[in-house]
Amino acid sequence: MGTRKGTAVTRSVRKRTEGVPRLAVWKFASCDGCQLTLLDCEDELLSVAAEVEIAYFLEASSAPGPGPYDLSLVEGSITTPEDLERIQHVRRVSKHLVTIGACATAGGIQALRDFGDVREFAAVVYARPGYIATLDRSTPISANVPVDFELRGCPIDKRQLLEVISAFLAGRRPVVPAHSVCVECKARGNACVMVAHGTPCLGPVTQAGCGALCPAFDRGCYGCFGPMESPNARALNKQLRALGMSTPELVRVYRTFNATAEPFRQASESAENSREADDDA
Amino acid sequence: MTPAPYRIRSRRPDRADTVTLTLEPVDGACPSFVPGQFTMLYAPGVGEIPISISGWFRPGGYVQTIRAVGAVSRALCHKRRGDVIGLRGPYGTGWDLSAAAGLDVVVAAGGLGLAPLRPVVRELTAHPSLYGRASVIVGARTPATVIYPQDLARWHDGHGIDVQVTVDHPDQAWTGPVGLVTHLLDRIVFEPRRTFAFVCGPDAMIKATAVELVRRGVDPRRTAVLLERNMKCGIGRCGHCQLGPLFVCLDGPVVTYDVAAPLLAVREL
Amino acid sequence: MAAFVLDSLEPLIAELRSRGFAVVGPVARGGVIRMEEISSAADLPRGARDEQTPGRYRLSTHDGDLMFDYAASPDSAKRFTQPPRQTLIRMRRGDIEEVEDEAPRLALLGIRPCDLAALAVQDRVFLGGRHPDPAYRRRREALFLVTVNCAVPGGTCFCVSMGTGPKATKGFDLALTELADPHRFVVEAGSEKGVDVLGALSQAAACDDDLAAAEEVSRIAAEHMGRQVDTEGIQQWLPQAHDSPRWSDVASRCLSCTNCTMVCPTCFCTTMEDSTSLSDGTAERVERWDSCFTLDFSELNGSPVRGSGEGRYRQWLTHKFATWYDQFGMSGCVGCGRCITWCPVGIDVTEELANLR
Amino acid sequence: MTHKTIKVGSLSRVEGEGALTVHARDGRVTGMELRIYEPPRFFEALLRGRSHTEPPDITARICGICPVAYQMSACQAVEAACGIEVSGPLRDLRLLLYYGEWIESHTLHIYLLHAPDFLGYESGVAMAADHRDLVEHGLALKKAGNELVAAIGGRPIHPVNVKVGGFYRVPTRAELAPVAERLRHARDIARETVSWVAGFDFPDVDHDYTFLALRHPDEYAILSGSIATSTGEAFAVEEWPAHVTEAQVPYSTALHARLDGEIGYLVGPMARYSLNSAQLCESARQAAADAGLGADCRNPFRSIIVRAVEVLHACEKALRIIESYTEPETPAIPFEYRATTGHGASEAPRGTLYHRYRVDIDGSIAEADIVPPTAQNQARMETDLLQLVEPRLHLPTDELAALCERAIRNYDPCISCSAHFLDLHVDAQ
Ligand SMILES: Cc1cc2nc3c(=O)[nH]c(=O)nc-3n(C[C@H](O)[C@H](O)[C@H](O)COP(=O)(O)OP(=O)(O)OC[C@H]3O[C@@H](n4cnc5c(N)ncnc54)[C@H](O)[C@@H]3O)c2cc1C
Ligand code: SF4
Ligand code: SF4
Ligand code: SF4
Repeated sequence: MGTRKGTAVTRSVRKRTEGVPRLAVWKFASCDGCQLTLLDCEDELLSVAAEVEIAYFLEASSAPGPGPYDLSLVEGSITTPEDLERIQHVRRVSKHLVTIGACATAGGIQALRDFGDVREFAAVVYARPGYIATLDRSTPISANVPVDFELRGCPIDKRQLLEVISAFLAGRRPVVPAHSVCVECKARGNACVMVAHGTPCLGPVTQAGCGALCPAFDRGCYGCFGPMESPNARALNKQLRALGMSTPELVRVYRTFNATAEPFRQASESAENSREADDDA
Repeated sequence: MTPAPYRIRSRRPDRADTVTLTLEPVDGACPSFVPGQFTMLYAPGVGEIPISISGWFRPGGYVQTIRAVGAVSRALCHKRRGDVIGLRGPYGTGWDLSAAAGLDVVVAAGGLGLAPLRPVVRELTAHPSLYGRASVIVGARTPATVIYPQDLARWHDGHGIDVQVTVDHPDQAWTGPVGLVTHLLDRIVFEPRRTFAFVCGPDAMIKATAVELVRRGVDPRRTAVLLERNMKCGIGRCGHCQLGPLFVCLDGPVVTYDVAAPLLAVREL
Repeated sequence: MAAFVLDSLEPLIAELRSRGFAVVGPVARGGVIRMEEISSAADLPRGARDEQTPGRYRLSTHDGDLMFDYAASPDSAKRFTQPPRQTLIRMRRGDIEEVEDEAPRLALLGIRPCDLAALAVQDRVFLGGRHPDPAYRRRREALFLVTVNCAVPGGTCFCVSMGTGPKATKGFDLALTELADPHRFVVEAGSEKGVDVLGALSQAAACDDDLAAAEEVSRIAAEHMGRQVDTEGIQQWLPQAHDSPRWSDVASRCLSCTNCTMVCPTCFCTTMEDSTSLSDGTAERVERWDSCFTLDFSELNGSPVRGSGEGRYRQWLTHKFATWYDQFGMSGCVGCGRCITWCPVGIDVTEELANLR
Repeated sequence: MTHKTIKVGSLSRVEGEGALTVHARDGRVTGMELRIYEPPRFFEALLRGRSHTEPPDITARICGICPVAYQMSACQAVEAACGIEVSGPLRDLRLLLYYGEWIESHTLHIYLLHAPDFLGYESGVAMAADHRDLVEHGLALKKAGNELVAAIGGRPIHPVNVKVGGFYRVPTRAELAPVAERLRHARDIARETVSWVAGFDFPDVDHDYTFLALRHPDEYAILSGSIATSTGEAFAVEEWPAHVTEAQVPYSTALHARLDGEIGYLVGPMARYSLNSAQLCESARQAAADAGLGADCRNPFRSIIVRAVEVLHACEKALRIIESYTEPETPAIPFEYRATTGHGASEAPRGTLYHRYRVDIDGSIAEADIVPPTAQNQARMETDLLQLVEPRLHLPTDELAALCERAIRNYDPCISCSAHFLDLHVDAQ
C-alpha cells in the first residue's frame, strides 16, 4: 500500500465526460441507509463509477457537479417547507427520478406523525418546539412531483438498486417484481414460519425484494418493503389474529416504515376499528 | 431457448411508433414459416417478446412489424440496420389458407392486427384464381395508425381486392368511413355460407367481428382468429399464455372461432 | 419383482455415494422436514413425526427407530429437477452463449410415491411435447430415485383419490417400505440401475412375513387418507363452474401469496428476467419460478388479464384439476396435500372442489 | 476593514446533511452557523405507545450508518428495565455483530470520506482513479465488516435478526466459516491501513478535550460498561441523567449536552482510545504504537489513525469469537417486561450512544430518551471550528472553507442521528 502526502485543498480530478450518463443522489428526511447502499456495493462501486458519472452525491463526494442529471436517486420524505421547494428543483434537473427506500416511497417511519399531532411530537423532543420548521405530514416524493420509478425497502436491497440503475441506463423495465415476499421465501427454500412455527408474518401482503430475509432468520416479515401488488390484508389479519395477535399489535405491525402506504394504512385502520374482528365474530 | 442471432437487413419506420424490420440469420438458413406464426424477438439485455411474421423475403428472412409500446418493443424499434438481435421460432399455428380454397375470403384487421394478416393477402394476390371474392377490412384508432398504407393501395388498385378502412377518430383529411370495423362488413360483398374469414386485432375487436360474421352465416369453423396473450417462452413452458385449455403459443395463436368463442366469453380466463 | 430386506440404510447410502451420487434425504431442520444432502443414515430424522392440517405443520420427536414416519415435506423433487432460478443465456458483444449447467448426480432418498407421480407429470410437461427441454432432461437423467412408501399419510394428503399412492408402483429405481419391530426395510428395484445398486449390497430375500407386513403398511396408509377428491367428470364440470359464487368466496380468503404454487410439485410456470451488467455490458437471461397468482403473469397491454383474486384462484384450481387433462392428458394434481398445508390461511383445495361441485 | 463570509454550502462526505457559515470582521469571528438541515424525525415521540419489544427495529432507522449501535443500546436499555442481562455466547454474538459495524463504518469513513482529504481528492471514487488498489483494499475491508453484520443480522443496514433478549435465530458455525475466512484477509488490510494513514500529513493541533466513553473491566468497551471520563469522574449508565444534561443554549436551538454542567465534552474514537487504549488487543496496541499514537490522542486530524487501530482491534476480536464459537442453546433469553425505567449505552462507531426507556404497565414505552454521539459532540465541534478559523482568517476563502469542512469531517459526524438536531442560526453582527 503506497503512502502519499497530499494537499489540503480539494482538487477536482473528474472531467465532465461526454456521453456518460450522470447520476445524482439526493437526501431528504431519512436515515442515509438507502444511499449508503450504493457505497455498500463494494464489488460494483468502481465499475459503476466507470460507467456513470456520479455527479452529485454529497455523502460520498465534495465536488457536486451541476445538473442536469440523467438519473436522480432520491432518498427521504418531504417534511419541511424548504424540502418542498428543493424536490421541485430536483425534478427539474433530472431526466429520470427514482425514489429509493420507504421514506421516499411511502413517507417512512417519520410519517407516523400522520397518526398523531406533529406539534405534540415536537414538544416531546424539544423544549422549545416553536423553532421547529416542520410540516404536519411526512409525504412521499410522488405526492409532490412525478416519479419515474419507486424502489422499495427499509432499507433498499443492494441487488435491486444495481438492477434499477442498470435498467434505467439500458432503457429497460427494472426487474423489480411487485409480488409477495412468499415467492422469494419459497425460492430461497425457507419453510413458511406461519405454517411451521405459528409465527405471524406480513410476507403475504409485502412486496418482495429483500430475498425473504426475516423468515430466513425464523422471524415473521415486518413489512419493510411495503405493500405488494394485490394485498389482501383483511384475510391475512384474520389469520394473524388466529395466531394470537391482538388489535393493538396488528395496528402497530402495519404502522412502522410504510405506515402511510395506502393498503397498510387501511389495514391498520380496519384492524383498529376492529371491523374485521366484528366480522369474524 | 437460445435465440439465434439475426441481422437487421433493413428498417422502415411505418408510423410514428411502428417500425418494420427485415431480419436475416447471421449464419445458417432461415426456417420457413406459415403465415400467422410468430417469433420471439430478443433485444439483448432488455427482453424477449412475441412478434408475428408479416412477410418473407428471398433468399431467406422475415419481415416483422413492431409497435413500440413498452421497453422491449421500444428497444427493438430503436435498433438500426446492421444491428444483431436474437430470434427464436417460428412458433405457433398459422392461418389455414388451404381451408379457404374456393371460398370468398374476408380479411379483418384491427390496428396492428394487419401485420400477421399481410402474408394472407399476399397469398390472395399471388394466387387469385384459387379463391373467390377477396376483401380486406381494416379498423384503426386514427388515420395515422393505419399500417401498410401502400400495401393497402396496391392490393386495391393492382389486385382488385376490395380494401376498406375505417377509423375511430378521423382527422381533417379523412374522407373514409368512421366507426367500428364491423360496420365495414356491410360494404363488402361475400357469400357468408361460402366464406372463410381471417380476423386479427385486440380481443374486443375479434369478438365483435366474429360474432357479426357468424350472425351473417359464416361458419365459426371457417372464422380464424389470432389471439394474443402474455408470452415469455413461446413453446408452452412458461405457462403465461394459457387461455383455458389452450396454450396460445402452441395451440394458437391462430384458432378457429368455434374454439375461441367459449373461451373469450369467460371473464378473466 | 424380487423383494429384499435391508437392516440399515447405511450401506445403501455409502454405495450411492461411492457411485458418485450426492445423496439427498430428509433431515429435520428448523421444525420442518427438508430434503438436504446427507452423508449417513444418522442424518435421517429418527423418531420424527409430523402433524399437518390446513395452514399448519408441526414436527415432533418420538421414541423408536422409524426414520420415515411422516408425510410429504415442503420439498418435492421440483427443486432439483426445475431449480428456482437458472441462467439460460448470456450475451457478450453480439455473441449469444447458451449456459449449460452441469446436472448434478443426485440420489433422492425418501421421496414419496406422490413425488414420483409428480415427476411423471413433469416428464410429460418438459419432455412430452413439441419442444422438449434438454436441461430438464439432463437433470432428470442424473437422478437416482429411492422412494419410501408412505406409512402415515398427512392430514392433508389425498393421493388415493388421485391414484398416485400411498404405495409406489413405478417410476423409481428403488422402493423402500419401512417396518418396525425389528426395524428394517423391504426394498424392491424398479429399474436396471436399481437392480445394479441393490446387487452391490448384501441383502437377504424378503420372507412372506416381511412382504405381508409391507402390504399392511400400505393398506393402513390408504385407509387413513386425510382428505379426498371426487375426480369423476372433473375435467368437464370444473371449467363450467366459472360463474360459481364460490370463487369470490375463496378470493376473499386467498392472499394471492403464491405459496400453493411454489410448494406444488407439478406447478411449472416460470418467468424470464433480463439483465445487463453495468461493468461489461454482458446481458443475461434468467428463468425463475413464477406463479399464476402474480399480476405480471397475465399482463397484456399494460394490465393483467386476471386482475381479480377470483380470476387468479380460478385459473390455478381449474388448471390443476381440469385443463391440465386437455393439455397433457393427465391431472396436474397428485394429491400430496402440500398446497393445503402450506397455504398460510389454510385454503383447502379438496374443500373448495367439494363446494364448487 | 476586512469582512468576509466563509460558506461551506453543503457539507459533503458526512452522513446526513448540514452546512456551515462563518462570519468574520477585522480578524475576529463574529458569528458561525453550523446548520444542520437534517429535518427532525421525532423518534422519541413516535416511540411512545409502541411495545417494549420494538425499540431495536425502530431506532435502527435513526441511522443507516450505525443501526447496530442503535439496536444494541436499545436492547440493553429495555433489558435493563426488564431485569435481564444477555451474557455468554449470546453476548459474544452481539459483540461480533457490533465489531462488524465498527469495521464497516470506520472503513467507510477512513477510505471513502476522510482519506481523500489528506490525499487531495474530492471523493474516494475519484481517489480510485489514481489509487485503485488502495481503494479496492478499503472496499474489501468494508465488505468484510458488512458480511459479518449480514451473517448475523441478515443484512448490513437495519439488520433483522436482533431482538430484546438476543436474536431470532443464531448462526451456525458453518455459516460463520466463510466470514472468518474473509476476516483473516481483512485483518491484514487493517494492519496495513494503520501504517498507511499514519503516514499522512497532519496539521499540528492539540486540543484540551474532556473525553467520555464506556469502560468495561474485561474489554475495550464497545457493547456495555460504565461511563468513564477524562476528568476522572466515573458513573454507571443508570446515572447518566444525573450527569449528562441537555440544554438549549441562547445562541442556538440545538440541544447541547453538558457533562456535570460543563459544555463541550467529546465522545468517539479519540475518547475511547484515550480512556481505554490499554485494553486494545495486543496487535492493535502494537500497531498504534508503531503509528506514533501515544497514550492518548488529542489531535482530531489523527482520529483517522485511531479508527484504523479500532478496525484492526475489531477484526482480531471478531476472529477470536468466531474461532471459539459454539451455537447458543436458545437464540434469545425469555423475559417478562416490568414497568420500570431502563438505561442502555454502547459505543457506536462515533461514540457513546445512550438510550433510556420507561416501560408502562401495559408493556408499552411511556417515555424514550436517546442521546446520540454527534449531538454530544456538536458543541465541541463548534469550539474547534472557532479555534481553527480565527488564527487563519488570512487564508484564501476557499482554502479556509475546505479546512473547515475537513475539521468537521474529522469527527465523522453522523447528522442523521437527528433525534436532537435543529437548525442553528447565528446572526453575523
Ligand atoms: C402471438 C403474438 C403476436 C404478436 N405480434 C405482434 C406484432 O406483430 N407486432 C407488435 O408490435 N406486437 C405484437 N404482439 C404484441 C407484443 O408482443 C407486445 O406489444 C409486447 O410484448 C410488449 O412488450 P414490451 O416489453 O414492449 O412492453 P411492456 O409493456 O414493457 O411489457 C413488458 C412485458 O409484459 C409482457 N407483455 C405486455 N404486453 C404484452 C402483449 N401484448 N403480449 C405479450 N406479452 C406482453 C411481455 O412479456 C413483456 O416482456 C404480439 C403478441 C403476441 C402474443
Ligand atoms: S414465512 Fe412469511 S413470507 Fe415466507 S411463505 Fe410464509 S407467509 Fe410467506
Ligand atoms: S422479510 Fe419483510 S421485514 Fe424482513 S427484510 Fe424482508 S420485507 Fe423487510
Ligand atoms: S390459496 Fe393459499 S397459498 Fe395459494 S395463493 Fe391463496 S392464500 Fe396463498
